Amino acid sequence: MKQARSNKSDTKQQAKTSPSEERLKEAYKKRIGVYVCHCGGNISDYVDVEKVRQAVENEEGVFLTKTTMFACADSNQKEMVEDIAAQKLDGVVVASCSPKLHLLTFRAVTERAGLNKYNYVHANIREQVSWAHSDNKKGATEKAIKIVRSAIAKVRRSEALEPIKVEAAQAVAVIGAGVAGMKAAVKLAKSGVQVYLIEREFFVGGRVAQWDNLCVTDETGKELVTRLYDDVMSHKNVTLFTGAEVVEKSGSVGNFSLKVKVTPRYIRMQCNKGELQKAIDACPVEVPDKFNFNITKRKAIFHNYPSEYPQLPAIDIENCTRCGECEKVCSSIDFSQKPEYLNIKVGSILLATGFDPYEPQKGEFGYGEIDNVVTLPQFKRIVHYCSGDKLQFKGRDIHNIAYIYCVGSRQVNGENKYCSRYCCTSNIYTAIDAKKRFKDINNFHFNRGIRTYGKQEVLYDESSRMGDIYLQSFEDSPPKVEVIDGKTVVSINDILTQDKKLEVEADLVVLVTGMVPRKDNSIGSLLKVPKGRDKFFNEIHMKLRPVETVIDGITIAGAGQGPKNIVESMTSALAAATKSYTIVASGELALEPTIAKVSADDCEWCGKCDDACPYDAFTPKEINGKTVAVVNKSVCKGCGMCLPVCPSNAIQLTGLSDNEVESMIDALVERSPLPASP
Amino acid sequence: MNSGKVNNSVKILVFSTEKISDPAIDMAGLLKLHYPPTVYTITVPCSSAVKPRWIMHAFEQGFDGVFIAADGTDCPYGESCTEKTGKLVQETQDKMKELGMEPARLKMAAICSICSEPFVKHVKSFVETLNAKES
Amino acid sequence: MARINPGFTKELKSFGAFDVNACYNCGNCTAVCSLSDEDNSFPRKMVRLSVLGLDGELKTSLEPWLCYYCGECSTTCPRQAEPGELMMSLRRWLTAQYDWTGLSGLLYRSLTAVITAFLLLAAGVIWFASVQNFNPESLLHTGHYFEMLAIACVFAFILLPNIIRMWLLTVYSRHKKIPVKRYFSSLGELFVHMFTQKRTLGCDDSKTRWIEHLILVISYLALLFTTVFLDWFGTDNGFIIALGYIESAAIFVVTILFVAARLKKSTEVSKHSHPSDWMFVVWLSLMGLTAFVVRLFIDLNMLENNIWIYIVHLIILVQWALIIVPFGKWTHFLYRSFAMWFLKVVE
Amino acid sequence: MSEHKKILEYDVLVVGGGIAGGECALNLANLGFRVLLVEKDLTIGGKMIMLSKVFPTLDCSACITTPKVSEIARHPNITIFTGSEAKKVTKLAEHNFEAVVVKQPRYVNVEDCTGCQLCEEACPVSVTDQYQYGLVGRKAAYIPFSIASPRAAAIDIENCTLCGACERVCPTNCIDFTQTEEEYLVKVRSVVVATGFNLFDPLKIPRYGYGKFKNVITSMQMERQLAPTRPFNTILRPGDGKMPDNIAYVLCTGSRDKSVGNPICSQVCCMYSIKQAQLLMGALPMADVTIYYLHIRAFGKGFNEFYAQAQGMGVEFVKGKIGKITEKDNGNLILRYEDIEEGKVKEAEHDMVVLSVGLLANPEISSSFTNQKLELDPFNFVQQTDMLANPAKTSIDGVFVAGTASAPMDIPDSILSGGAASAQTISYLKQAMEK
Repeated sequence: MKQARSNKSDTKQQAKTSPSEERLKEAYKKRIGVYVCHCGGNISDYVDVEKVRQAVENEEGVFLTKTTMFACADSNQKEMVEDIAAQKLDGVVVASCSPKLHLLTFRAVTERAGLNKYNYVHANIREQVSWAHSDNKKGATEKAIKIVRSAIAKVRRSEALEPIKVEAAQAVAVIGAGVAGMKAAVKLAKSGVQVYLIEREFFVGGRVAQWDNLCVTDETGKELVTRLYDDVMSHKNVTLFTGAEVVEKSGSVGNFSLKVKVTPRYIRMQCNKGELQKAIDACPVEVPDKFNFNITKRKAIFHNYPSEYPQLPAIDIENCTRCGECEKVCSSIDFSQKPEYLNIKVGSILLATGFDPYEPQKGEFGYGEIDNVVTLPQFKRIVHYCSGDKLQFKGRDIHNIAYIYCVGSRQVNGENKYCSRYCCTSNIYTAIDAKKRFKDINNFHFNRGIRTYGKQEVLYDESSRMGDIYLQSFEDSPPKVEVIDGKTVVSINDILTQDKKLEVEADLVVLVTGMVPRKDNSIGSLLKVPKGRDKFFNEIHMKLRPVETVIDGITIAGAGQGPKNIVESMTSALAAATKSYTIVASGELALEPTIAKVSADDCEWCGKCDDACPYDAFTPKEINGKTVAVVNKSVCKGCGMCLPVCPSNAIQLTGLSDNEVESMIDALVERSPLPASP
Repeated sequence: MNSGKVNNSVKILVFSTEKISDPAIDMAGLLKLHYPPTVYTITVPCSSAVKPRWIMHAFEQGFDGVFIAADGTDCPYGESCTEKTGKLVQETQDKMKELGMEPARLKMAAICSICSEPFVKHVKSFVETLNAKES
Repeated sequence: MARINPGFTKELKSFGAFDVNACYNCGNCTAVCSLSDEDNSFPRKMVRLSVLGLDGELKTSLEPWLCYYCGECSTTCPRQAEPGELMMSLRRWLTAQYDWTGLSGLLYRSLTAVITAFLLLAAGVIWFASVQNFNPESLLHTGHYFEMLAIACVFAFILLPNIIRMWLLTVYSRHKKIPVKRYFSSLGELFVHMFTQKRTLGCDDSKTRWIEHLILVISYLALLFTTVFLDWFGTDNGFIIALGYIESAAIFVVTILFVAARLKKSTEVSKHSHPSDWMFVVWLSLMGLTAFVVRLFIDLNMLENNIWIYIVHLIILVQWALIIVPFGKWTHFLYRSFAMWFLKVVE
Repeated sequence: MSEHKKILEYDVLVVGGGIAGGECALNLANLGFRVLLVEKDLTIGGKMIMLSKVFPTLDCSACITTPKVSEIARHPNITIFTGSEAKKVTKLAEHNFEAVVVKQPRYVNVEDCTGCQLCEEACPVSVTDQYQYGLVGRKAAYIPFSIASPRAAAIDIENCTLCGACERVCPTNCIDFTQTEEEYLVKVRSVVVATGFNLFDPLKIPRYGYGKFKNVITSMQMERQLAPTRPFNTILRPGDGKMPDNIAYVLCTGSRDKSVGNPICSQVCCMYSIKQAQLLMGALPMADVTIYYLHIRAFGKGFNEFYAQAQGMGVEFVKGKIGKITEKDNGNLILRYEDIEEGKVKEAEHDMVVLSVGLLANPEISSSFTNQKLELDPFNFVQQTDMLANPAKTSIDGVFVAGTASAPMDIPDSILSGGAASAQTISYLKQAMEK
């Protein structure tokens, strides 16, 4: 690093020195261009961009420094291309936002200018400087200078590299056969790739299968599921696994290997329908029916509803007592079936695992304590099971229904700070439906501000016009549910009526529960898909790459990413399918050339790198009479776990060599970047 | 250089990981959670890729502290990451002791992809510890 | 703690309100209303109480009488909940609440009842005329006495008790201890509003409406005075005769304008017409017209041969005096003025 | 079809070069389909490129749009026609559409223009700048705005006096007054409609005084004042150039309002107002910002947290719709509203009022379809005929819809919708290949 300082004044003096310095000198020959971005004020409001430019313009090898309003704008990109050609630049630094946003943008620019894209280094002076230190402009400017200097140090030593080309399996695993997953599967299959659709439950359709009329087309959930299922089954490119879970994953983008465990149904495929019904009738075990949110019971041999897809019941082996009653009446029962394990190879994984409805805590608005307090999903099933013109629950006629909104969403004390997006509309739609179907229904909506965004507003209007009553409170004074003289009474301080305390005697209290991430997140943990602040799967960038995750090759869709209604889930499923398809379409992928390199001179095969490597990328090989480690380029993922374990420091990681890292460190502690004011 | 002003200018080098802790540090900026500007990051693919010699180099060159923002269990390269990172930190600290350096100048904590607030808390308390050590 | 009664809007709808449930409580109506102020913010509050069915509170409210229905709130209502029409219906509903006989409510809600009552009264008058052998002199004479008697009785037995009931509900029930002196010191409000409808001037719409109303009220009260106390149909005094002509003509002209507006539905006010609104303007108009014609016939000495003109006038008069005045929209004029007085008293 | 029309062939015609159309075009082009992107305006990037920062992450809008726009502009599989409209679209058969695209003359040779702005300096004619939403003026020879794509001059022929000053100074001689309207006959296999939305015109609510009171502006005008390519270097009230210190936001201006014919919620106004409030508090630390709202629609990922953040920063939220606005002599404004929580009419004085205008449909495109009807929904947006299972499907097979052409939506949803439209278009095109 000392050179850096002395070189500042005079370059040509640095000629005859030691071999390692010779190498440095080589690096110093680079003609480097530095662009410092204002980001339209995002950076320049806190960082003195011009000072940064001045501070680095005399750095060794820097031939060009510019500030720009938007480095990423087309006009600046063009200018960069021209500069690189005109100034014969062979190293470029852009100091702007996080590399997560625009590293690829600028690599593409350098590539267009005929420069190797790995001779480009990105300096993050927005997320990690101007925004993080908006309270300290001087400190921010100093930090920005050092970061740009360390980027310059790195680019000096950068090498021209070629991406590693690998074959990509032209197959995609879609996990979750709800509506989003099925839609994505169909779309992918139609585009011409092999699709493995993996569903954990025995039946497809996910949450939508549980709903009746869907907002706003009035198509029922079953009908929509049927439509998508038919589409899925009609396509030869889709293989559907039900009762299946991914239990192991290896490999990475282009070549994921998944191990899928398929739980048996204990019923033979070719079976007699009449006998199966007898078997269901014969089963003596009764357990709460999860499909109906536990408001009804089902047998241990079950389907969710008649004509559920696939149209073959399953035996819930955890609850089955093996009493054998079913076997007596049905010849298709087969307890000898064993779980199967399948290995599949895919180029990309599309996660569409959906959501769980929020489960209120015991005593939350009387839930679990007062017997006529139910959740919205339960209410939908209650409405489903009521025939005729009377709405009944537990044998009692229902007239006054109190709906309490934002249960589990927008929590003041709880963890869920987010709005669940779909519940206002879903509840109002269900309330209208109930009012239309049943006699003498009065709906009372205890809300915190109705959020029927967009066209859904017309439902709010319709329900108001039908006489539904809306009562509103703020987050900090929620309504109360109490039993008074054997009657369930809901009361609220209504801000629409000058904070007057109002009450309703409710025959049924419906807790409008929001969406929460799936309780069982084993697939998320297995695939290492990061979660956001709301604990749902997180995309890379909401606007730039809204369906991709930081794990290359894994895309996300549907409500697993955050609350969404059906249309929004479908839209995201299609968008995610397009991304997954783009990954595998050409059958070939260009991967980052970041891999480990072993110096044969220094290596004395000890096997520690082999132990450390999670991918078995190292093999011992005889070279010039000694055993050294050799890296299998197509297997190495460039994680670097081998780096610290090598006793002879024989391993270097591309782009992160000792030389590069140490020179960056040097630049970061270098002299005070701001010249003392004269 | 090391003798520089004491007032809150302890220099910290953070090794953060591209996919896990980097997003969290970026988000700290997005949320305008402030921390001292003398905290610098170098991005590595996985926290278990940090070579002890880099850490030692940082101390030699004048960094007061090195913080490894580890992937924890979120590491996309494998479960072993945490353990390996822990081991390399341990070894480095041992070496530091040998050289008569304060091992507390090297710190490690798991920073998940949304751990912006924990990150800021960690670096702030790290700065305090280092300040206390220095004075 | 108040219990919500969602059925109440059904009752209000029978008094003419509609779509009031559509309200989403944005407060636009209250904000655009130039008569609404910090102390009396309406109509949204009234809409809200109606939707919730808190009729106890509505019954004791004076706000509905403070509205002069310019229609701005309804035109600009983002939900088309017709707050202006709700205020109108509330006035009808309140009239029914004040009325001890219960006939107001019945007549507002049932068109059949109204028509039956009108027909019965018409038949009664015709029967009475036939008993009098259609003698013009005695008919005019009894007609004149009937007017006096009717005014006295309607006022004494119906309007006065109803106003007392109104006072009990809106003033006494809420503010028990008000010094009597206050009633006297604020009495001016009553007369100013009764005769000038001053408050309408606060409305944003054109001043013509106020002038029309002013002309109508003055003409109506003057005609009442002219016929009852100056015995217009019986006098020979040229000045009185001329005065009567002007008054009746003014009534006729202004009411015809009103009818035309209601037919055209040109303004928000005239968009929705309840039967009681039609009846009020049409009968007032007919009163003016028939009174004018009767006096004209007297002056041209044609009444003797055309006594039916007078009988028609008498029928209209009787219907007016016995139905519209005690139970119909006429009372609004009275309650409104009293409301202004009461408001001043409770201030 | 007439002889002199130029005939072009593509796989897909994308109408509208905003963020949704752009995303869709890029997806298609990346998979090898040839796309013609037709944009009515002089630049692609739609409304998004005009915005300041975007909720809920507060990253700059230009940082997302400009790289996308330049990627689109560069893509070998995408041809862009700016200043052009798809006039007649005829479906001849499945996978066979014919469209007449009319390109208005720009009077500038885009290929030769370097964007040097000399013509701008030379032009003697000043008119109001539509790209700054009337806040400032521009010349008749002008570059739309600094990050426009293409960044090339154009002549506003309606206001041009044909004085020739620009021609004389242009170093590349790219100004060409002989250009005329050109018609192209475009043969494509599928069409994507991404024509976006129109902003509500607050002149329709006279009681808010927009156009009459100078310090009442629209949210888009405020957006321009906050944007990096802003007309002034700070936030000013147009009446007297004073820095405002007490700003009011009037939500639901033209949304959720049947009295102006738009019953639906515009979905973005709450959030963009909250965002602007946060930005204002950053730009003018002493300023008070009050948001008058009906219901805060903070429904998306991170939105509710963003709303809470604004409350924490001290943005005032008042429940109540503004009834009317009056102006004082000093240009300040009196807002009359009912404070719903208290149930009382109140009047508040602010020195600047921002009307958070809603999103309306832009139904013009439907009349371009000749032999089959592109159906619209009751609110004049393009009807999604199989909303639940195929959100981009329209009443015409092979015509897909993306972005706000089908409903009001925010930027992430528009981008996803662009992705969905491309997915359905690909399926449709693949179907043809199989045959």
